[in-house]
Amino acid sequence: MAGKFNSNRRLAIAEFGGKDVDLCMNCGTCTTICPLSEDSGGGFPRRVIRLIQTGRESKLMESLDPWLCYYCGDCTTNCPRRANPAETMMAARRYLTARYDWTGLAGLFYKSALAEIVAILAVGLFVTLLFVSLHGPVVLQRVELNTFAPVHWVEFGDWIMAAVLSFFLLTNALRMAWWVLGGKKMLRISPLLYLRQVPVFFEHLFTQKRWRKCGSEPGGVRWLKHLLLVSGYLSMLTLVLILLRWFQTDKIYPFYYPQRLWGYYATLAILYPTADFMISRGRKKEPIHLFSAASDWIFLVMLFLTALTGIMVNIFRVNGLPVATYVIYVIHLSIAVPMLVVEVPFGKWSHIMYRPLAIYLAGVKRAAAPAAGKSTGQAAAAVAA
Amino acid sequence: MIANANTQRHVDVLIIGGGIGGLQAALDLADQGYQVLVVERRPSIGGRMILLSKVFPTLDCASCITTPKMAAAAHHENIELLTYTEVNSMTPGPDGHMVVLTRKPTYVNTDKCIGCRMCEYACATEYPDPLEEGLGSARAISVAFTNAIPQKALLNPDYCLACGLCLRACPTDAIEFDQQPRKETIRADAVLIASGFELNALTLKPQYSAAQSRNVISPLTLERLLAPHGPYGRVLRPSDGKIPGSIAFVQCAGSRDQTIGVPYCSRVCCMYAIKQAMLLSGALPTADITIYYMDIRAFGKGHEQFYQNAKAMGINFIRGKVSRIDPVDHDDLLVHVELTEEPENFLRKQRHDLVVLAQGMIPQWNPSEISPVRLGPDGFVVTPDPASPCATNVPGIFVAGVAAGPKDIADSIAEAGAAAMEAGAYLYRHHVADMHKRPQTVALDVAGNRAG
Amino acid sequence: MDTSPEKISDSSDSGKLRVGVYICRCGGNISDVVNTEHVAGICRRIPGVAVSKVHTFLCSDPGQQTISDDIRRENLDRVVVASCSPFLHELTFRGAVQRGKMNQYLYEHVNIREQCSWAHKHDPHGATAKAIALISAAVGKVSRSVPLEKIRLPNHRRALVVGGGPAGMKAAADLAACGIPVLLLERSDRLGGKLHTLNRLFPTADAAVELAHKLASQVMSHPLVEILLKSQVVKVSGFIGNFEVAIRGDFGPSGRTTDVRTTVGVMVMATGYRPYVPADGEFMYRRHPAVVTTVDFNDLLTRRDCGEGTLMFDGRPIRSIAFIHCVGSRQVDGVHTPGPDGRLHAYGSRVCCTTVLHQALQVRRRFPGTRVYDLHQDIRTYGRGHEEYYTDAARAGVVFFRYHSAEPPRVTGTNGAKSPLRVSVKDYLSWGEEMNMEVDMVVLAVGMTPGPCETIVEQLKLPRGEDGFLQEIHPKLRPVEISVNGVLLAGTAQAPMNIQETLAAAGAAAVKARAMLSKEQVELNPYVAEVDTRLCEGSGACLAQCDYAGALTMTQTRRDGHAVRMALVNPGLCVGCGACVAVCPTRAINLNGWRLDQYDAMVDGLVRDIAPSAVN
Amino acid sequence: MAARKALNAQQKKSLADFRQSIGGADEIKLKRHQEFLSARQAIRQALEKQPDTVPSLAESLHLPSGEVLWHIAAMRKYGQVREFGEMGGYIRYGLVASEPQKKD
Repeated sequence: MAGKFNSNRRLAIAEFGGKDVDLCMNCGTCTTICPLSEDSGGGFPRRVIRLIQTGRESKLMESLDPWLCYYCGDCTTNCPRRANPAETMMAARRYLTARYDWTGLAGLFYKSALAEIVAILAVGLFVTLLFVSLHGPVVLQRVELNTFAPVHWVEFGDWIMAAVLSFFLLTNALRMAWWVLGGKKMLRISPLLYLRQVPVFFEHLFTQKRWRKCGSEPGGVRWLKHLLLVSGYLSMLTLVLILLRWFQTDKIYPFYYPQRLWGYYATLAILYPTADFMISRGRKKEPIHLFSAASDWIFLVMLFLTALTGIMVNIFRVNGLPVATYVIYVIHLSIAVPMLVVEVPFGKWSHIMYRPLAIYLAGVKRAAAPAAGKSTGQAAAAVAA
Repeated sequence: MIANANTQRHVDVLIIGGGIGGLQAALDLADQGYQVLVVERRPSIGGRMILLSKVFPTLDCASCITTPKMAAAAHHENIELLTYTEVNSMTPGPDGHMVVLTRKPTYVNTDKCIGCRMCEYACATEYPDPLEEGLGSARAISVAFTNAIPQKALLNPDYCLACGLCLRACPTDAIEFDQQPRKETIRADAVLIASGFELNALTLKPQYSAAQSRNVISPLTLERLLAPHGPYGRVLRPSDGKIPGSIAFVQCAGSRDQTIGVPYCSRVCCMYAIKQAMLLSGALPTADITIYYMDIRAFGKGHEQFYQNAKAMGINFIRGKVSRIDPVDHDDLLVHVELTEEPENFLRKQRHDLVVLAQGMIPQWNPSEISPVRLGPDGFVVTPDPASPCATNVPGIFVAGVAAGPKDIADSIAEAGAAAMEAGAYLYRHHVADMHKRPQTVALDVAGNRAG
Repeated sequence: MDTSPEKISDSSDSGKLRVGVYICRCGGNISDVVNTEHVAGICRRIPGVAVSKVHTFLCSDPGQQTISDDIRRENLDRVVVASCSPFLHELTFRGAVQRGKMNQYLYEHVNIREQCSWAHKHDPHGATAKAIALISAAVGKVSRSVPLEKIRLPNHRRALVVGGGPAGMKAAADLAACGIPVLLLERSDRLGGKLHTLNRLFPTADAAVELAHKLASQVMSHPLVEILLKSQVVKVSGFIGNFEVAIRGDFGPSGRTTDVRTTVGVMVMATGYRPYVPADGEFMYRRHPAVVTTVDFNDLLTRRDCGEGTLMFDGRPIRSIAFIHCVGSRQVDGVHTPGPDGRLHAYGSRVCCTTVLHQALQVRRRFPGTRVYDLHQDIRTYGRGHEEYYTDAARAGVVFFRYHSAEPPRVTGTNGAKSPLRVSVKDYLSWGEEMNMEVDMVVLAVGMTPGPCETIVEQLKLPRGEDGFLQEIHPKLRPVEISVNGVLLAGTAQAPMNIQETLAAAGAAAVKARAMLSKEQVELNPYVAEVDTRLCEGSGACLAQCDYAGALTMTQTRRDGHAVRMALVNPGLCVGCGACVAVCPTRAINLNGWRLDQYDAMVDGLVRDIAPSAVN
Repeated sequence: MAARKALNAQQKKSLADFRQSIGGADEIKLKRHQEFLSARQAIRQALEKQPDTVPSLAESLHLPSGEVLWHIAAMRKYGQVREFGEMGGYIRYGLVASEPQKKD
């Protein structure tokens, strides 16, 4: 095997939170304690750590291992050198996210919390200003949100935003696939193979089912919370992007009406887990919560505030408080929009796509290289099985 | 000679610990003419070493090295041994160190006991013998082991039913049920700490399932299994007596691991694991023997060759730290390890009949609780002066062997000699300053001939 | 063969003797193969044997007690112990015999472990028969023994310490502190030895030079220590208590090289080590200026001109360094070629791992821009505080690679040019992948080889181990003694050690030296040649055979009124080799304890048929 | 075996005092001793029939195999059982035919 060790380069993983990677003495405890490593056949986290230690960036770019880790923290708990492999894997995900992102914004935000906050504030200010200058008539007798912010305008904005976000996400995904599948080699793979693996993507997107195996304890609870959050998020996305006309209405349906129930579910499914995660991160009891980067906090706070302001809009509306409703509505969007614009393509939220995509790509890779026996091929085999 | 207790007396050097280090220091000091008192908390001198099978890298039997030193100490006119005795306090003063001891009751008059073991044969109660790591049995009254010094019976009140059978059996009426603990104060000009080590708990890492399986054993247990006088007389696994066909050594199971508070290297585990593996392959020629390790630290004289011999003998050396051991059916064990040097199939769950955990060495005794002696962050005694490697922070208190950090037997013995030298030099200065006590200087001319 | 007891008692006095035979099971080491109970039973039939017993550990206190009790109770006048090698326990049992108030030289030791049970593991019957035969021979021999006394000679209560490094200074200081005069020899012009070549000591980070000064001031200020610099032993002979030493050096009033002779009681060998010197071309050593050893690199780090912020060497910045472990250590037959001394350095040198990490850490701390790579087989940071160097070096960003001894790293580069060096290694921390790195400097972690002590080694016939270092008698029983009585080992003359271990070893040697010198007289074993003055005809054949200068001399004396030439033995110098005995035409010279009639009795004993029935 | 002697008055008193000082032969101790005796007795009776292996004894006597092994080791130490060959990777132990005798 050719020597790829690049003696002139150290991967700047520390900037992404991987501060202890040098401490690893490659004993292998982490790899065998990991409940997912064996299924994945890739030997992570040690393989990722070793690639970082020896500065082999192209191999790391090729690797899907970071995305196959769901951060249970068992490796960190058991590491005899306190080299914190779980955080190294997290840092590797941040590093890869930054590398996949061609705009460079992801990297900027990960390295600088200030930049991320400024971006969020800027977008939020932009949204606020937009409403201040373009809002419709303010009806004070009763709540007429659709008069204040006509739904078709909001919907139009949603669609534009969705299009922009999708553009960034998809181009980044393409870059990820390019590296993982070996550059031009990806063009030689039959489109049929790509198509066949598509269900895998959605299966893992919706179920996150590999997570169930992650962590020795407390078996599956974290997965359930996470699943709840994902379902809340996807529900909300559906309501906002596809069903906005039905959802944003001035008509007050009875309590049991699906539109209200769905909305409440989505709100609670976001509020409960985000609140829970924030409390856990504050308490720092479990290894996964020991190390919180600014990006972790910003993401959670934004998501929580989005849901909180969302439900407040509903409360004020139902209780017939027009001014409060309009104001909180503007605040809600001034939080929700930057959260989506900054976090989804460039921030922590992007992992919702990269994770299932990694499993998808692993499947494609395996299908394209049936004879593969080496690490990543093996990982693919095991993951897709 | 074996001592009779007085209430207070003076000795030149008091040595804490009657293991191989303490005995070597005692012999070296006694050979220089100093009066030495050795205090041992267990019923017999000989320490850990007397309970071992054979020792690396020469593969001498441990008894063959230890027993003559034990006997030499017991017969030395300048050495007095106090076994089954604890040290309560140690106070430096102008006239030396005042050391308060407690002699625990053995319920046997050592002057009368002739070590005939009639009481032991008569006794009806047995319990798991701690000297056999619980694998063998001891009776409530018994002589500690075959070559114990002193060869005197000792009664364990925790198990004694006070039935009186031993009283009836003893030919010399040596058993005294009315014995009480006795305090004794010794004034010692110098004190030498040779209190040795213990291993940290086998159950320290729950991932290794020692609480769930009797077949996850301590290396000291394996020493007993391998010893000629061991509990089974051969190597069997403790759960069901199976002749093990596959044995694993898990190295660094209690050291070099910050999660259990022992970041340091215990220094001897690589070598004793190799030695035990060699002895096992002699005792069980068909067995598979695997040593899971991170680094083989065969650093001493003759050690590297010993390691290479073991490899040539067919012992498997696998680089990788075991993360978990799971009990599986038939009392077997599944060892989770990454074969870190293999390019493929490196994640393994290897099945073994018996697993030996290389536990970490920690100090046996903490002198800082009862004296001004300072410890390092690792819990071992510190020796602040690089030019005097055996001197503690307290003038007149010296340290040797594992009490000052993990060491193998050869290094402990060498250090015991050095500590004896430093204590001797200290006493010499002490005595020269006080010529009435012991005029001992010899005048010599330049050529080295005695001048008078 | 005729085995009638009468005939045997004809050929010896065994009829009147009471011999005690003790057979050790050695906890199974012997009894698992040799049927010890059967041997004891058979031995009772040997004429003269009064007691024949088996014990599990004869060397233990109860075992020894049995022997001394029996001597009194059973009126024994000879004792035979059949156990392990006499090397281990002959002295032990002599002590037990003495405690029974019997002359210790009426004791005979039989080795039925190394010579029977271990050697004939798969032939228990044969081993048992052999044990019986050996014991029988010993009974024969001991029956002919006569009481001997130790030879007592004057003891020169003065020590010679050879070597003024840390071990020598420590041993000298310790001995002087106990009132023993010491002569301290040093080849170079200053005390301190290798301490001057070290920088900071691990793990305390104390300056090596400070320790050197401290130890030096201890010996220099002590009135009992006489220091001779620039001097070395050129001739040595004698024995414990009485070593005659000729020293050559630049001392005396003239300052010219002169020889002096002196007598000392003990000699402490503190001759130290020499760092391994890589062969030309070994890892490009001497082919490229930037390939250096850890010794050179240590010098570089202590130099003022090595740079601030960036390490400078040869006028150019060093931005990357590869440290290669085990250079001249852990060598493998077939992979490495023996060095100039013809030896393969198969041993590990104990200190080099921590040395490398210590240096690597210093580089990363002092020159943070320098990348450091560490190529090892195993990291052996065994000592107290050493593992911290490994952890700290890792934390400081040293990158580790692990190679196997059969696939050592390869260093390439253009000759002598200031071009970078290329290091390739098959890295077993990366699943055996080949790693290449370009570096500005390669540091070879060289091990230790034995220090200079050839003169003394040759003249006193000191044994060396397979590794070339001076060989102790036994690593645990007598760790600082060598087979020549009165010569002690201190520090790295014996084996690689770090500073603390060296000082401890020196202390251990000093304590033995003090014990040896504490006696008014030295006691030597009486196993020396003795001339029967009635038979010696002064042929001089013995003298021609004797290898030990001064052990035998010819003297003129008078016998029956005639002047005769006769051989004379110096018991201090005679080692009891027996070469003289074999050549004496008149059987006039004999070895005490090993007389020719004792050999005859042994042969008789060997062939004595005392076990007619098959050994079961 | 030494002949059993009668105890004198002083010995009786010290024994009684000792019994009191260690809390007497309390219930836990007695129960432990009863279990010890019954297990030892059961093993001895089983071995009187024929030599057997540890797992087989454990199964037939419903005792943990580790405990059976401990008893066998103790009985071996005091010369009551010896090995009777090997069976299926386990040692067969049987009673020593003669009177129990001490080792050494």
